[in-house]
Amino acid sequence: MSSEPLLRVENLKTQFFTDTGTVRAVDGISFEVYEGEIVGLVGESGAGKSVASMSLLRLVENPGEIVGGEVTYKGETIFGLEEGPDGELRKRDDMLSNEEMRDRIRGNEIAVIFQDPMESLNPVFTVGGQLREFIELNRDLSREKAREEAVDMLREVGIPDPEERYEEYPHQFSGGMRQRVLIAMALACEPNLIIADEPTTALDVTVEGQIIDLVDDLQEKYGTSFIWVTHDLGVVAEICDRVNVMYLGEIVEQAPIDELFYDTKHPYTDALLDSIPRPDRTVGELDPIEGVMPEAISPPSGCRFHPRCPDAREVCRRVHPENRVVDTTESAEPHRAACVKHDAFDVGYDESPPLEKEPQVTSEPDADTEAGVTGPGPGPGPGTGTGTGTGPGSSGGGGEGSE
Amino acid sequence: MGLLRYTTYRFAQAIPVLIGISILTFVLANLTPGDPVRLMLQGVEADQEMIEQIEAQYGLDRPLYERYLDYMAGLVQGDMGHSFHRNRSVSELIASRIGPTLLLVLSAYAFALATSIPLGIIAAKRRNEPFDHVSRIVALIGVSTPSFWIGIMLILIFAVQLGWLPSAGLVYPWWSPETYGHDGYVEHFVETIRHLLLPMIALGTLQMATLMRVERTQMIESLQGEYVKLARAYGVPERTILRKHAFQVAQLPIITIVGLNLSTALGGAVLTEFVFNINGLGRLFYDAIVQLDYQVIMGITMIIATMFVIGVIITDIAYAYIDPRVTYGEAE
Amino acid sequence: MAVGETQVESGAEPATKETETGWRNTLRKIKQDTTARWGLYVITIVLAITAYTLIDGNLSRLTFGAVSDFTMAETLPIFEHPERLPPPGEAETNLPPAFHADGTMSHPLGTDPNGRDYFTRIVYGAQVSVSVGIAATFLGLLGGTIIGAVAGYYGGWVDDVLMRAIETVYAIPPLILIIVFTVFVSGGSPDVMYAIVGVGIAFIPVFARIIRSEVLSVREMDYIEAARAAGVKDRDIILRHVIPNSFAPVLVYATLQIGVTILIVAGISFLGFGAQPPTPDWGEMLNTSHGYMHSNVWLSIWPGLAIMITIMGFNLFGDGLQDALDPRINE
Amino acid sequence: MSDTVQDPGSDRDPDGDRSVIGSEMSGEDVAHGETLLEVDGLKKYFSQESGLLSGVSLDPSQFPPIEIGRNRVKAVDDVNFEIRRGETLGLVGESGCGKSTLGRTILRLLKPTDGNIYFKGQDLADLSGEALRQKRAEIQMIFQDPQSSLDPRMKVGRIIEEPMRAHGMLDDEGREARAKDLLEKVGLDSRHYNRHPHAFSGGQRQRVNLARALSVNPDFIVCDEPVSALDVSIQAQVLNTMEELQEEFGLTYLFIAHDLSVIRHISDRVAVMYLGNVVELAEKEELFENPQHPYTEALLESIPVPDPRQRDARGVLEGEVPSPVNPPSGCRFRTRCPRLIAPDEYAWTDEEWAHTRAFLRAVKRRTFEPMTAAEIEAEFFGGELPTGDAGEIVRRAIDHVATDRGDAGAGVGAETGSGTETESGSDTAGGPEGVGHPNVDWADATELLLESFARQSICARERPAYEVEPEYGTEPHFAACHLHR
Repeated sequence: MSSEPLLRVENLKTQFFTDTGTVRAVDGISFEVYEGEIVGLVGESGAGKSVASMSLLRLVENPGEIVGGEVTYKGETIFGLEEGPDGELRKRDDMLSNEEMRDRIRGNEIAVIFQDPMESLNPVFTVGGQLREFIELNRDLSREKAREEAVDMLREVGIPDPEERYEEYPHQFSGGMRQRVLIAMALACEPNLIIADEPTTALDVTVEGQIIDLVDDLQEKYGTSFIWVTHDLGVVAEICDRVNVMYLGEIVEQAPIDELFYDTKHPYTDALLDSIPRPDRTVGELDPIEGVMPEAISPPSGCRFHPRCPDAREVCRRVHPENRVVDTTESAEPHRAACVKHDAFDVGYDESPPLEKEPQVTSEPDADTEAGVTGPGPGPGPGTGTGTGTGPGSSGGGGEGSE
Repeated sequence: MGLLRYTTYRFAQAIPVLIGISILTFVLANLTPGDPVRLMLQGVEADQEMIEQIEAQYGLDRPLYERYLDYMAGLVQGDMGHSFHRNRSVSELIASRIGPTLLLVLSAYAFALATSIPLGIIAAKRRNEPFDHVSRIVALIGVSTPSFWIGIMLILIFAVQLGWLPSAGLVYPWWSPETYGHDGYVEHFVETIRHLLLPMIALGTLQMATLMRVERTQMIESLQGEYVKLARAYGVPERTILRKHAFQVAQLPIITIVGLNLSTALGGAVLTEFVFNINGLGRLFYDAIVQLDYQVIMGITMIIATMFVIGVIITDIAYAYIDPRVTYGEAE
Repeated sequence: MAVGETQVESGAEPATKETETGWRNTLRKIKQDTTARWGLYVITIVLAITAYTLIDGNLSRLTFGAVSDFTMAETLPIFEHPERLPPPGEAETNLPPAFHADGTMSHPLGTDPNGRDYFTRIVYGAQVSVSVGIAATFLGLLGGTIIGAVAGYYGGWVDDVLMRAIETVYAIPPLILIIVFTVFVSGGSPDVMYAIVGVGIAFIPVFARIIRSEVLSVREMDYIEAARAAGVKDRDIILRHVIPNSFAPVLVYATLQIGVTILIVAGISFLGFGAQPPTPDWGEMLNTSHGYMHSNVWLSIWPGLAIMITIMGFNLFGDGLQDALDPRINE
Repeated sequence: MSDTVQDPGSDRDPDGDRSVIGSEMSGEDVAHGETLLEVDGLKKYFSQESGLLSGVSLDPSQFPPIEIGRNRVKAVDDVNFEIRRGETLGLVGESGCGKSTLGRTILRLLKPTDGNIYFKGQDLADLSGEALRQKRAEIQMIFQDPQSSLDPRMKVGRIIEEPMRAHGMLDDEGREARAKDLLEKVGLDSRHYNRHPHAFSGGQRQRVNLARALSVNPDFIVCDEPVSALDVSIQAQVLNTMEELQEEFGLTYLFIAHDLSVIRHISDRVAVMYLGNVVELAEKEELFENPQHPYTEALLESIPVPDPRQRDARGVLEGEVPSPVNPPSGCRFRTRCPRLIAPDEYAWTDEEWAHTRAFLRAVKRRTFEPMTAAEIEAEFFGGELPTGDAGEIVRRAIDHVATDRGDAGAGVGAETGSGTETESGSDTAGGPEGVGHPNVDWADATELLLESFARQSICARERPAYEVEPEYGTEPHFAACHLHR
């Protein structure tokens, strides 16, 4: 691992400005990606991991906007703000322009693999044509060269009979095969970093296994770095070198893979590990995390996990812990966690009385966040609206026509 | 191979529909209370003997199903009956009138497509910007205004007030310039266009407005697709995304709409021909209705319905040709 | 199993959650939507005028018998009777509108070739156009709902047969079908009532297709299967689940379809196969004015504007409703 | 109020007694541990098209140009098992294996093509109409999608009461009381009675689903992926509730899932499905610790284990699932099986067969670039072809695909074109020749190898069904694999 990271993210903040308020989807996350490693970004749905990964490419869609922090890639500023003469924050001069992002970064330096292989390919173009277009664009190859490269890449990712299948359309491919095509797209552009956003979630286990193996092999061969976004701790354990655990827009724990599983420092990670059934051994009783993750529109005061945390004390309600080094591994890598129970935080956790909690066995409570915002601290506005699923489950999209 | 098979299949599928239409028109024409002959003879002095004679000539004294089978037998041979008022065969009449109607409808479609698609795309790209608002208002007016009134207004402005364009009739490009006393083909062409312009806009405005709205929505939806996101993430320029990635997918519903809207366009042709005094099928239909010339009415209804069915089939085939996901040969 | 205090209750959620249904939500969204609001204003005004003229005409008939042509219009200073021809020579014919140099304020939109007040005729014209539009759409909706729901829910050969029949009707352009129907069924003397039935029939296919595709998508929902698995009877499933859930998009479509209906009915009247003179109807007025295109331009302008504004109202409202009900936009 | 068959709570005070929801049975009762449901030779085929002329298609290339298709998807094909009262049978498989169809067919939401479903001794496959509807009080279902399984326009109370209403159970007040009671049972609050589903989160909706299923006091619940749409932490909450309810009411579950971890947690016995067949069925510990079918093994090895110290212990299954329209003969897994049995016709060493098998698959899937014969031999056979007849056939196949050989030996390939089974399944594209190499003939090589070897194997000729001695527990262990012959 070289000392200079390939990608450095510092205090990145991305917010969505909606009618009902500002959603702090990503709220000050920092991490690095070094050359040749696979970094995991783990969390449940709503944790902000996908938004975070799209922010790295400056591809956040309206009404979302990156509002703070700094993203540096190979010394170039992908995003950065500075204070202008009138005290206003403005974009730094050395920040890459939109054209530079498009021509130099997206695709040829940082490529992505999306979650949904069924929707990510354009249904009316041939698979080969789409692959060829991206190669042509990002590697400055002629049409013929790009085509050859595309066929080679299809073979490389294990698509049988690539010459034939080059001419076929996405609907003629199975989900696993489409995901291979997306991987081929990412690799064919020869980027240094690939952001894989839940690339195996939509796939069956055996196909997932095939894909993970494929990525493992190819990563070794090409030395590409990966940011692997997922909710599945099994996949993380399988493939990642280092892991960032996200909860409600923040990174709560950051550690090398082995330490994360065997020397867990944050209660959320701990609870997550305890709540999943295991394929390799029979677990008698699952120990679920109480409640549901509150919405990012009005996060709890203090530590955002405190309402669901088994170790929560009074101080957790008041103090908002930043992600801090709490331990160092044998290989001198830092192990960070955002939990005040560690000595690195000296805020009087041990003396603080435990939080009184209501008995809430299995209901997914949504009110515990406001169970009592008694303490001072930067508490958000009143109550959180949680427990609501999505909008009125309208059958939707009427009209005619199938397809 | 697949496409050919699909085409055969679609045309085969149309046969029952066409039979259905013939039954429907036949039943409608015979729904009339009382005697169709008396209806036809309204305003004509006729004695009982003459009525009976006509009844026998039209076979009206025989049961309905026999008459229908006769009519069908004729239809298959291209015989659509006889016009009582004009004393000509219906097929002949229709053949002489179909040209102007086709010219009108096709040019209206050309006008609608040429304007709606670029406008719709720009509106989608500049969603919620002034251009979008203006084009949406134009489209709204377009779908809310009767085509015949647009025709009247156009005549009032461009023919009556300004005197720039003729207010009635068409110049048929397939007739020789001499027929009109035109001085060569250039003038013939110019005159054709000058006559066509107002009716084309009158009939095409509704189509333009409908297509523009659909194009805009489809483009907006397509631009939100995952594949567009992917293209962006791979550094594809916005212009290419708009013209290629998003556009190609957004076209598919437009094709379907174009086919289905033929129904409105053919109906609208009746009104437009009435306003602009064009001697097409629509005008013939109007006259036949006024005269209750019922074999002509049936003939025109059959022909217009057939034109619509063929139009829909053509767009279906075009769709199947463009969309790789359509599997030929399977129903629906 | 201990059941603790449940937390959903505790203040986090506004009380409206208790009762807010899809409909209420929709209404709220319509109120927020400028487009829908404007449409609603136009529709309200047009409907108010229609209601007024209907009450006016019928009241006078109730009070004074059908023969009497006395109406409230005459008791109120604003309106004259829309149909009654003034005695020859008494009224000025072909007066231009008030803003014109030759116009007078007593006839804001001028008079027609018979000397009748054009403003009154335009106002009364709403009655035929709007009521025909709504009645015919309702007829089509009713027929289409029955056919579409049956075809969609049962599927199989029932669906096949019904859909082929629907396709047949659909293949004849509505305007043609309605004219043929109206003229033949009326035995050569067309009238508004025949037009309503004709339009209703012509629009059954449109509604049947929409309803069917809605029913098909609702039928795939798990809650329908859940109801079947629970042993709920077919009839109850259709009544309690399928129809309520497939109706919302249809309602939007019906609103937009009212505009189309008015458009078509105007066309039929314009050709002379709908409302007959002296009934004041916008389409019929355009037919009459067609002959005066060179002598009195104004006669052709007002009815067309009236049609356009009315249809725009329904279209605006329909568009707003559609946005409010579209889950994709709600996200 | 009517006195229907299943109406245990009718004459009790709905508020006072917990056992309102208790499960006491009437009539033909089945004791705990006895067979509650038995599925025997169950088949469910779907025709791909529907409508008046379904299956009839035009084909101008033949005369008469009409084709009556028998393209039926064999979603469930000859499945046998039993479920005992009070147990949870896990049914696991990948998407498209037919597990959901099986669940729905057992519930009689789909009409079985063939076979019997004995529930308490009565054949559900025979029932229809009103008799079937009445029977539904005893069997319920929980759906996968928390969004679409609750009618968005109905209040939660009404949703829970609907099954009771359908079966004439209790009066209005009784139903309301019971619905409220059930809401608390499943971990919600009785005050939620008047809410609409959209006010609930995914996990809460699944609880409402549970309450609805429990309302008519069923004996048996088919759970179709009930937790797969939920986040991991919520998953555990719902699973725990389901277990508690099972214990309290003596419920029997058929638990359908694709997630082996969930299956391992909740099941007593587990059935593994592949392409419409149950390939293995055993007690949970036995199945997970001592899998006897190569597919089960592959499945277990594929799951990523949440333990970074257990990496690289995975084997990966090759290829894709063939089409269920025309599934492979014999053992359906044989086209992908890493342990496909050698055909007896030839004398093989294990190594020779392993090489040939790998070569066969590579040719079938066209996974390698055309190269010279020597290169192929080196790559797949370590330079040594099998001996005897088998070696001769392999040599001919290599001739077909090698770039430096002519089109020698076109013999076998041509004459075997009649085989209707899609051995190649969806693995191969139907193209004629390898592009760019005129003398490479993939199709002939594939056909030759498949015909000579794969279709001669016992795996292709006989459908396997064996009982294996269990290592864990005492329950019989069923494994559909010829390795146990």
